[in-house]
Amino acid sequence: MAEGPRVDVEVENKRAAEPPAGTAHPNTCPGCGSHYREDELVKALRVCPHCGHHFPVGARERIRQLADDGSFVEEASEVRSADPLGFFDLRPYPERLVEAEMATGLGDAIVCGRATIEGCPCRLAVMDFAFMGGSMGSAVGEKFARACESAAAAGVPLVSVSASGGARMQEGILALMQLPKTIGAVEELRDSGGALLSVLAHPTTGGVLASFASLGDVVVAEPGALMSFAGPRVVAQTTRERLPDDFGRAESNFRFGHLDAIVPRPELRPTLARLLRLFSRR
Amino acid sequence: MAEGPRVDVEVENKRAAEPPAGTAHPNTCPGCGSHYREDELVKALRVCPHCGHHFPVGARERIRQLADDGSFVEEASEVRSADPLGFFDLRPYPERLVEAEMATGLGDAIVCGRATIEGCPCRLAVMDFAFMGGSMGSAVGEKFARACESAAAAGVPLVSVSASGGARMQEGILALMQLPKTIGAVEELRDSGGALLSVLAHPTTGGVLASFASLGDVVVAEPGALMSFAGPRVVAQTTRERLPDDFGRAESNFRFGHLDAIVPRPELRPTLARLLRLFSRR
Amino acid sequence: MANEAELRLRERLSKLGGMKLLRGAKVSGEIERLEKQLERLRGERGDEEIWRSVELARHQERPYTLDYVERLLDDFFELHGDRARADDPALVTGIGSLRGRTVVLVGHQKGRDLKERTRRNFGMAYPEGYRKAMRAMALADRHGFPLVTLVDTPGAYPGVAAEQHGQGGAIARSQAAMMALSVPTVACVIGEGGSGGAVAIAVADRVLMQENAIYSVISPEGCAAILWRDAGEARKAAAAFKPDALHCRELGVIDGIVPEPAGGAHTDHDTAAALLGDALVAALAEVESLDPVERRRARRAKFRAMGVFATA
Amino acid sequence: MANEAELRLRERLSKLGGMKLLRGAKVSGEIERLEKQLERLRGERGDEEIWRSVELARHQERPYTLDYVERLLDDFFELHGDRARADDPALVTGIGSLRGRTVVLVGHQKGRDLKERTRRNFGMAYPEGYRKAMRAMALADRHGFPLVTLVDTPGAYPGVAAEQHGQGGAIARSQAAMMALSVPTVACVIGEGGSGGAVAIAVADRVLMQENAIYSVISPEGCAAILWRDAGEARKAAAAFKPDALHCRELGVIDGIVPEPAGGAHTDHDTAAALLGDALVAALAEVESLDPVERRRARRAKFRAMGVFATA
Ligand SMILES: [Zn+2]
Ligand SMILES: [Zn+2]
Repeated sequence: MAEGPRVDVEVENKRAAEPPAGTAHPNTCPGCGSHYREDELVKALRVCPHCGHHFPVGARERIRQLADDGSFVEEASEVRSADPLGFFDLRPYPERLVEAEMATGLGDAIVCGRATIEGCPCRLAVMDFAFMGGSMGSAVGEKFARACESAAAAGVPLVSVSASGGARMQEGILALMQLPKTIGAVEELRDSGGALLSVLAHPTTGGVLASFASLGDVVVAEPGALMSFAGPRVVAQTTRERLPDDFGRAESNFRFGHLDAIVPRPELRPTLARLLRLFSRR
Repeated sequence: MAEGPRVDVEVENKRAAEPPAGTAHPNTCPGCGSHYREDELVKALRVCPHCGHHFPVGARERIRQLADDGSFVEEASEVRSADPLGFFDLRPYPERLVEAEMATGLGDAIVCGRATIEGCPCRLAVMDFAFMGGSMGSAVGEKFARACESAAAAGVPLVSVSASGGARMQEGILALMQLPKTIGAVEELRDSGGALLSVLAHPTTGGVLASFASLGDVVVAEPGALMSFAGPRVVAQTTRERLPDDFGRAESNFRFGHLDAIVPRPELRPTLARLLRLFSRR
Repeated sequence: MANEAELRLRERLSKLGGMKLLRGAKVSGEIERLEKQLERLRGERGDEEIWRSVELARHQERPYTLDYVERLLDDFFELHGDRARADDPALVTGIGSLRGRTVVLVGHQKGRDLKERTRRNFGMAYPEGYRKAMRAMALADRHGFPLVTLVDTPGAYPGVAAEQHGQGGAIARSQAAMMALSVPTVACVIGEGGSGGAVAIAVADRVLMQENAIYSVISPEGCAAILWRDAGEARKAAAAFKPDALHCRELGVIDGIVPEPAGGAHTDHDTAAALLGDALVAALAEVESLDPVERRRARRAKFRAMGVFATA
Repeated sequence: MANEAELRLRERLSKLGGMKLLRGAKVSGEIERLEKQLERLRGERGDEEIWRSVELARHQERPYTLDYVERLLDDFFELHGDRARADDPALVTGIGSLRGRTVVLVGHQKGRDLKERTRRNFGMAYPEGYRKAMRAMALADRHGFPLVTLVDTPGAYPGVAAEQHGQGGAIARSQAAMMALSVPTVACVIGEGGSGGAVAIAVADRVLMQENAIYSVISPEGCAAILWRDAGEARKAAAAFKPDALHCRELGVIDGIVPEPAGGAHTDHDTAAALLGDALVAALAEVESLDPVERRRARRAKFRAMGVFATA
């Protein structure tokens, strides 16, 4: 599976969500070495039945896991990345975009739309790490902001599922501006009485952690998810500190007070349904 | 000088502001052993010219140090303590009140009024540790609340100088209620656009630290002032922890982010004047 | 000062001694059942009865916050962490549905066995706990969810780290936060309401106490140690400062008393929870019709009026 | 996916390559002097010129926040501490009088000598620094004082404790706090505007950059290390992502450029301060007449419009 460059200085060195191509088959569990057929893994919500390791989940599959069957209607799919800087490193940015789209079948690193979960209406904004490392450029920011507006207009909560290496470097300063842009959209959603339920999948780092993903009325993470502003290797290089074993992991963040809960994937749908019921009752 | 009983479980064991009667003359510096005539100490603002130790200052003398000559006009002096519980331990509470009044010449542990500092109008609320350990009962709470209201009505900042062992146990639960009472008064002052400038003198502990004294728009302390919710001996007894040398002192609190500044007494008047200018300009 | 001044003061002293017990705050209307309960309790309450409240309030089988949560709140979701430093298990916050209505809950939590007690630090919160509480309060305010607080603590934790992290300031700010809320708020002391650590989460539109709860500025032992110089005189101290619900009600500090099953809440957790639920819902109903600005004004006015003093 | 899909994508690719540079946000009116300055700067800016900005922005004699404070703010009183845990010297907050008007200042602070640099952590703040900033912002809002922020950081500190104390969340919340303010706000990048650590205090009604400041999503070295796999290619990276003021202005990310003395701000601190003071006062004047609700709405709308995207 193609992996986008991870694109934020703060996060480029994090453990990839899956091992580099060639190291191991993606359906081999890095936790216990068990190997699964694709259909087995899909049925198990991509959680290793043997050791509980949470494999990465793409945006479309995540939506299938969470939303009631047939309830999802995509919104803002027409929003696509442009190339405002004419960015060219070893290859042109548009080429990377095309490659990511071909690999994932997605227009960009986030999929948004309306859905119901156990019958409770909501809006979903689900990121996909496989699209250029889940990096946030103008298109991701715009789609997230529109999801906030759609939720506010409908008077329903927004559920975000993040998986991102941070801001998309190829859009330069405009990528950084997606932080305040998405935050302003969350603030507007709040002012309308709406709620943001934020789910952090592995990894949620850099500019996404430093913007909407941290601002949920409720913030939960999947077990083992890395959630740090700077990545472990950057921290180790910069500070020459020895890192704790669970540095930046959900478990460490829970201990330090940054998470409301760590929710294993099989419990995610009922947990979100419970929260939607609570945030819908007045 | 008579010392009231320190009256909050949280604070009863703190180092007294001055050594127990008989141990040393009150004008002998506990820092360096120098001895001063009363008029020398008054002139030096009760700061040891040799080592910088800050001796305790009574409310009236503090007001003379801070307010422009002749500018202070006392308010709410008619508010006095009652004995709502008919409290009797080894002696009746009213007897303790009378004794404190005789020893200090004050109606209770706080003196409030209007004043100017370097020409800037303000309200002052100054506590006196010598009156029953500066403990806060209904009268202190009422006088402080009235000072907030007076400041709000005049559109000027309130400057508080606290020195207190905490809530006045002899008034039971009503003493505890002076915490929300004074806090509500500060909130009302704030809503009127007013400011609270809080100066913590040694010691500011228990219920006073846990109410208005911590809520200043600006919070400063005198060097060496003890400011803790629980006193050092209580902490040591309860937890069997070895206490750091500067436990609870202003210097420690500054380091831990709880103070805007430590202001030596000779700088207190010009510092307050500067802040009054800033909070008066719009 | 001469003899004349002394004489003047002695005169004032004799006046003070004869003062009647006043109500600091206007006592609000109550539902009939609670009034009957009060009636039963009224009358001269002996020192022994006060001491019995102290014992029952601390009874190790007494229901704690989470015992009530599981009986009263549907869909409860616990909120963890202060978003800065830690998650304090001595103070629980969460969202749940109280008889069909979403509320935010904040409560101290003791532990029943030794391990849990240690983990919960005997219900004594760190500043991080109060910061978590403020976060939950802000969530309530943002979404218009009523706030329910359950008070049950010997006091805020007196430790080195707790002081270093700003225990006094956190308690002050938590009260200020409650003063500023727009939503309806109700607090109930369900066991020990110990000093600043208790009032930190008890600045509510309606403050209730269970029949056998205590609410005090100091523990009886602490008071006795200071004033009688003997912690063993705790009964005497309790009799002197009267931490029981009836006296708190008489002093205008609380708005109502929540009945417990005969023999105390520990004898029947389910009934205790049902009675508490009734009282919480009734208290919220009393204040929810008010305009938010008016409700906040009334809350501040209530606490502004607390205290008994003379005007010489 | 078949050849057909690939063809469709190739077509889109060619379109994207030909897109013109757009302005993400409406550029607001500017005072005449600044326009002239802009004129002088306008035109194709070579890669060398961009790199010169990078060097000048990091020049060790460049004025830092406190250099401007002492020249621009009378009666300055520094506010210390986050009221929870620490006082972060990498980020300075305070109150002062800017040409007769009380403002709240928030700014990163680097050190000039080695000792001071270490103490200030090279201007790289911990979460505690951003929490102190939020406290200062709240004070500004409470009292109606305009907020002035000066941005000068390589980035938020990437350390173990910084992560443990919630660096990402603190940066997010600081931006949210600025989004919510009622008072007029102006931010100016006075040196390095490095990534999340910079934008954390730069969500203002008017965002300015000094002529030789840089503002970027990543450092040139960091970008080069990732994309060229060689940190030595920093010049190439800077030329590619264009962190200089003129390009930020063109992209609609900032509202104006503050002129520096010829040769750069480091050549004449007094003149640099005077020019900065003029720009800050002018920027505040532009927004202070707005109604607070309208001002906040306009602030959000400005950032809402940032970004360049296609609609396929
Ligand atoms: Zn496995
Ligand atoms: Zn001395």
